[in-house]
Amino acid sequence: MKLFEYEAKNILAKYGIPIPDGALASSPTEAREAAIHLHPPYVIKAQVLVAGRGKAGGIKFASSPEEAAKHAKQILKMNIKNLRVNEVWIEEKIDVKKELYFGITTDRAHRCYVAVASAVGGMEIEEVATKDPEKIVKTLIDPDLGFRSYHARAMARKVGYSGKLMIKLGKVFAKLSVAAMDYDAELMEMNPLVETTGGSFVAVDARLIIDDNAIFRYPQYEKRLFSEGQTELTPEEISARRAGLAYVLLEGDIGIMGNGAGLVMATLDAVQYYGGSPANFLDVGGGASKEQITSAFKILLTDRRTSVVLINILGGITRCDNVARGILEAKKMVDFTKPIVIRLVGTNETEGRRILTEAGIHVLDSMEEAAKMAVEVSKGR
Amino acid sequence: MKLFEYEAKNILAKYGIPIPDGALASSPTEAREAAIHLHPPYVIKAQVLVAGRGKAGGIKFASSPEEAAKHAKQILKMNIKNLRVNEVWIEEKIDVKKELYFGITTDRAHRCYVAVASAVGGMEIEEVATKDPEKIVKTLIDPDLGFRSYHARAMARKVGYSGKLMIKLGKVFAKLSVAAMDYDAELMEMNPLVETTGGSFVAVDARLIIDDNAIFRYPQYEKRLFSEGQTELTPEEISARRAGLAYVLLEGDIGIMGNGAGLVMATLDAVQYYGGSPANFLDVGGGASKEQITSAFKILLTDRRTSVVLINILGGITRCDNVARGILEAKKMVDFTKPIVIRLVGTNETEGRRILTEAGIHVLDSMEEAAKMAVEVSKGR
Amino acid sequence: MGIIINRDTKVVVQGITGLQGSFHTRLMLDYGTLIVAGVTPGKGGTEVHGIPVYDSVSEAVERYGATASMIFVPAPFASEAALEAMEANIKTVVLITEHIPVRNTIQILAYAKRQGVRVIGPNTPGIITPEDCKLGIMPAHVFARGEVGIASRSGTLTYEIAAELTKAGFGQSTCLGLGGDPIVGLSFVDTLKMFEQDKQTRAVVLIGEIGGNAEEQAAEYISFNLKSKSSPLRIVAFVAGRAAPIGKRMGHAGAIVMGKTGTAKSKIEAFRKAGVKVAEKPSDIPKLLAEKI
Amino acid sequence: MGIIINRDTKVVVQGITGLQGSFHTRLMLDYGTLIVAGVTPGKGGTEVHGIPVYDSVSEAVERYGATASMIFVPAPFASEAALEAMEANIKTVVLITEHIPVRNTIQILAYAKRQGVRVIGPNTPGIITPEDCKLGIMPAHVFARGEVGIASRSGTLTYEIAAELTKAGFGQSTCLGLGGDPIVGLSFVDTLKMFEQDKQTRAVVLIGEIGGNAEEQAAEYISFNLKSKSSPLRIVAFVAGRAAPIGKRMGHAGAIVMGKTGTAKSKIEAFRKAGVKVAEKPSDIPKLLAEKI
Repeated sequence: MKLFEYEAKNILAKYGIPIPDGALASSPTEAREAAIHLHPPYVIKAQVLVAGRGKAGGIKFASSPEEAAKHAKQILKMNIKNLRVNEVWIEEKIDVKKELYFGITTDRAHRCYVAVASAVGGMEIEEVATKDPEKIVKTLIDPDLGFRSYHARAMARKVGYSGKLMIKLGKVFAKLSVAAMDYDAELMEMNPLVETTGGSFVAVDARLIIDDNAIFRYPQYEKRLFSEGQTELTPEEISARRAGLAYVLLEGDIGIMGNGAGLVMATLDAVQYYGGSPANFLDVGGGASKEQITSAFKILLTDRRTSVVLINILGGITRCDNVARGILEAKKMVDFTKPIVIRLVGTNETEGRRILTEAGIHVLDSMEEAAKMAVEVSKGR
Repeated sequence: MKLFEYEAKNILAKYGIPIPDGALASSPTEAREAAIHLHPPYVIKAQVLVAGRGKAGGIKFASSPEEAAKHAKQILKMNIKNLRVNEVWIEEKIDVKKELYFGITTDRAHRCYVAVASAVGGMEIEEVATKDPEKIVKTLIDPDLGFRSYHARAMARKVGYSGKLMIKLGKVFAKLSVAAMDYDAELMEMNPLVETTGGSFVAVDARLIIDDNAIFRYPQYEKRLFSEGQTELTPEEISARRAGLAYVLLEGDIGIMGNGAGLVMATLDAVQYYGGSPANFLDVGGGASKEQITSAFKILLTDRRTSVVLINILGGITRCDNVARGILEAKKMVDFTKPIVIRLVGTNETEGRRILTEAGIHVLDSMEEAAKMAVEVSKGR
Repeated sequence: MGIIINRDTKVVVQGITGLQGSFHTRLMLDYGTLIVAGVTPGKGGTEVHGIPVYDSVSEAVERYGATASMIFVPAPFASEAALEAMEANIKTVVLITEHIPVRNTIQILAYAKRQGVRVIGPNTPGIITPEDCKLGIMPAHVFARGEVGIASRSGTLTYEIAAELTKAGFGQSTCLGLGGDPIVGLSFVDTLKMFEQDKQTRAVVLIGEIGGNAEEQAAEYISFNLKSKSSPLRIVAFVAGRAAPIGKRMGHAGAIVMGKTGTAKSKIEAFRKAGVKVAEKPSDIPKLLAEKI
Repeated sequence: MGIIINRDTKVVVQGITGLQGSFHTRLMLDYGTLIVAGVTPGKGGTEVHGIPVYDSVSEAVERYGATASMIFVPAPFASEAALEAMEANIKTVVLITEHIPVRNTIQILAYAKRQGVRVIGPNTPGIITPEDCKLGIMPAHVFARGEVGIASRSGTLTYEIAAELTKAGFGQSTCLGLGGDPIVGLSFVDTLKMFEQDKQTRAVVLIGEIGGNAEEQAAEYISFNLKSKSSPLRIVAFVAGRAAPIGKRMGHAGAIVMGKTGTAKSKIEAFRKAGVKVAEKPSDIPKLLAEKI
């Protein structure tokens, strides 16, 4: 789960990492009020949970409370990558001497957390990794030992600092690592972390993504997990999550649903292979209940772009006749009239196929044939 | 540093361990007030930092607020082992089905923390260890792994519980271990931990001793470290601590001071060996300043029981002439007239001995001879 | 033979009294798995399908010499269960549980390394050596005994592919799911090393998906160690998620393309560079295996 | 020879720029100790007594191959310094610092075990192999080269006894302070094992004090391993604190009798039962050694 910039920054502040003085505003009036209590010049920043708000015009500078209010008004009207801007964060502009990067994330290959620092800040770290790999310093974190003060100082040294500034920067790194562990961070980063002209370090932008599987430890965030505008999820993704389904919206017209992430991904790939275009990824998981299948259907069938629905069920332990009945029931409930192609195999598959065929649904026993037929149906329209 | 029972209990409560409802009172009126808000019968307990308050009459039972006030009045007048009782803790009496013990302490031999549980509670665990060693269960705590829920359950099982009660008791054990780690406990124990007739577990008495070397992490306790009545230390020990000295009051009449804990202990032993009786242990440490030596002297010389003072300085890197001058200065400042025996060796010892001998102080170069002479001087009076 | 488990592996089921635990214990027993005990704290002394239940893993290990554990415990308690098993000297842990926080998984795996334990998962369907032993929740009927090893990051896709192989006459030596989480115990490389040593296994199918770089690491390992014609293993790969967009989790916590990292393209290229045939669709896998033979 | 250190041991001083660190570095250099570098974070690039100072231990290890570290860092930072040294591959850590919280010491020692590091201390005066190498704060002039090893829980008492020995003509092989804290790295048993292997050492003096049961453990070890007449080591013990009361710390954090545990009486009895002569007073030690020879 992504947190807003201002939330991430408030957490940093709690751990003693300097952030620019600032305040949240959800209206131009509030923005002006906030600015009055801060020192100009100001930065007004859209609080949205997608990257690239700068390029979209979601960050503006102002030298007076009035100007701040004006910019806030503009930004508060915006939609950035389909996400509405409900709030802006107004903060004091920092005198930048140098922009750095520091973050903590997981390292899959080494099965541990990793600290990443870079002498180049303010751009995506992946971009730096591609263009300037030698500017990046990584330290794997021993799970039993943790990220220690001397690890932090060594990284500060490697991004170019010595003496007192190295010590100071090391402390900032170490504090972030503590915050990241405390918040089960999938990613926590300061980018840019600014060395000011006055010789201190300030986190000018911050990101925190909490491990979804650990969100139960943070009830304050968990409770808004399904609130629109409060997470990075689209309304469709939110209703899928609510039903315990994995859903990703795509660009195409073939609605796809199946049981098991790998199987659904492979179904998407097969559709693409045969020249079709998936409208979504929808995984009902292993032991999906009838309610979940119905919810899944609703999501698929209310997507107006859909020309055909492709269902891929590898029954395993589930009984195919039950799946077949569930599908028919769900179809009736949501009053769906578009064509459906189903691949259904597993226990009691004969009975299952009979039920569906009688209801006029294409039933196949190969995933690839089903994908091929779905593509043909979609083209045939 | 020892905490009061009520402080230890409040910490337990913070970690979710049930404690009897109770309140603190420093006057009979407060005691009655507190009792009115609790359910009778009550227990009134002296809050002092020594063991054995029960035997000393520091724990009483009451069935009405009036009786509670009466007992509080009595207890608040008491001195238990030289410590004045300033406060009482009034709590609801618990229906006891069984008394248990659970504590966390350090294990020197294994260089780790150890959890100790016993099916016998309410008496000193050392006593149980002597009388009923098979009733005690110990679990060494792996520093990297910590004390886990399954360790806690295994201990609950071994002290005789199964099923839901085992789970419940295991949770209490696990919570205490977290509290103990969080508070740098040298010892944290619940004794007795009571299984109530209603099938729950309640910590009826609790102790917490925080590692003195870690006390800087707990400013709320650190600040009262030197306050009389707020720690287990006597006034003399407090002034010694304030001066950075290690001091222990003993029963005899020979005041003893030296540099280095082992050396001073050996000096005490030598005095005892020659038939004398040490009045105290006083270690000025390795690099004692002149101020510390003066403070040490003040403590020694204001002890009216003292018949003679024995000083044992093994100069090492310190210069003996400087030590000699410091001693004379200190002696003058506190206007001391009782005899002094000094053992002084190390760099510039000849000069040091000359200075002291001229001032009429016995100077010897062997610790044992000095001890022997001090004993003779003490007997000769 | 096969790898990791066999018909003599003595198994404990942690969480045996739960819905999933009990259901799959029945199926595993039917398959012939040697389940010696179950563990559910507080339920010690009861029985499930005739299997005795204990309060702790150590009791089961002491009494029966169990060396493997299946964990069906819900996510908030699963990491404690795994640590308990490892401390009790269990050497193979199959962690079925999904939704374990990564922070806990990291701790589990650090401890596993110290204790010399093989962890399969978390978020795995388990491991099966057809006709010998099943430690998992996979439908048994799609598997048949044979010479092909499967290591996979996906559950249902493994069943799909195993079924294709079985249909085409390729039985399997051992099939295991590495787990759908970003951080898991056994890797493709670990399993390749084991399959190399296994006399029954003559070919391996690696089933990858987007996210991370486990496939790239496998490709590197293969190109340094298994590329030569003399290598006893034929290897075919499949990678799911060509159609997946950037920055979205595709069902599995671990199936996500971050920036340029973890794309299906990168993995497929890496395999091909290492001389590994990559199937376009699951049904191509038997053909590629046949070509290679 | 002697144990643990010798004239070729390459030493790093952590906290070299501090008052204590700088002062004792001077004395150790005068004694001939091979100090190759100092470490103080933020002071990299400076010098102390001609010794180069670095920001981190790993730099000193990489450049000079240092294998031992002396730590003079104040208590709140000392455990970080120790961990840093061990991670940088230092194999002998002398932890002079007093007042390190026990929780941190436990962590240091757990990591030391994993890394195969010998930790002397905390709260130790250090270790000296007379005429070869001094890693400590002890006054050098009381020591002389010879055949007697000393392991002690006390600083000044060690100087006292070493001086007695030297005066009586008994030089020392290696003398080390185990540390005055309740939990320390090397134990009497560890050092006995090393002294056994050392060709120079023919006798050992163990200087114990109240608190804990390290002396009892040593006695047990001796009675199982070193009691026989054929053993190459003669052992004499001294235990300080016969006059100490119960429940009071005698200067050292570790010197405290808890209930019936840790009394001088118990330790003396244990030694005697193991056949170890226990001196009544420090001056008796040379006599007992002479008797034994």
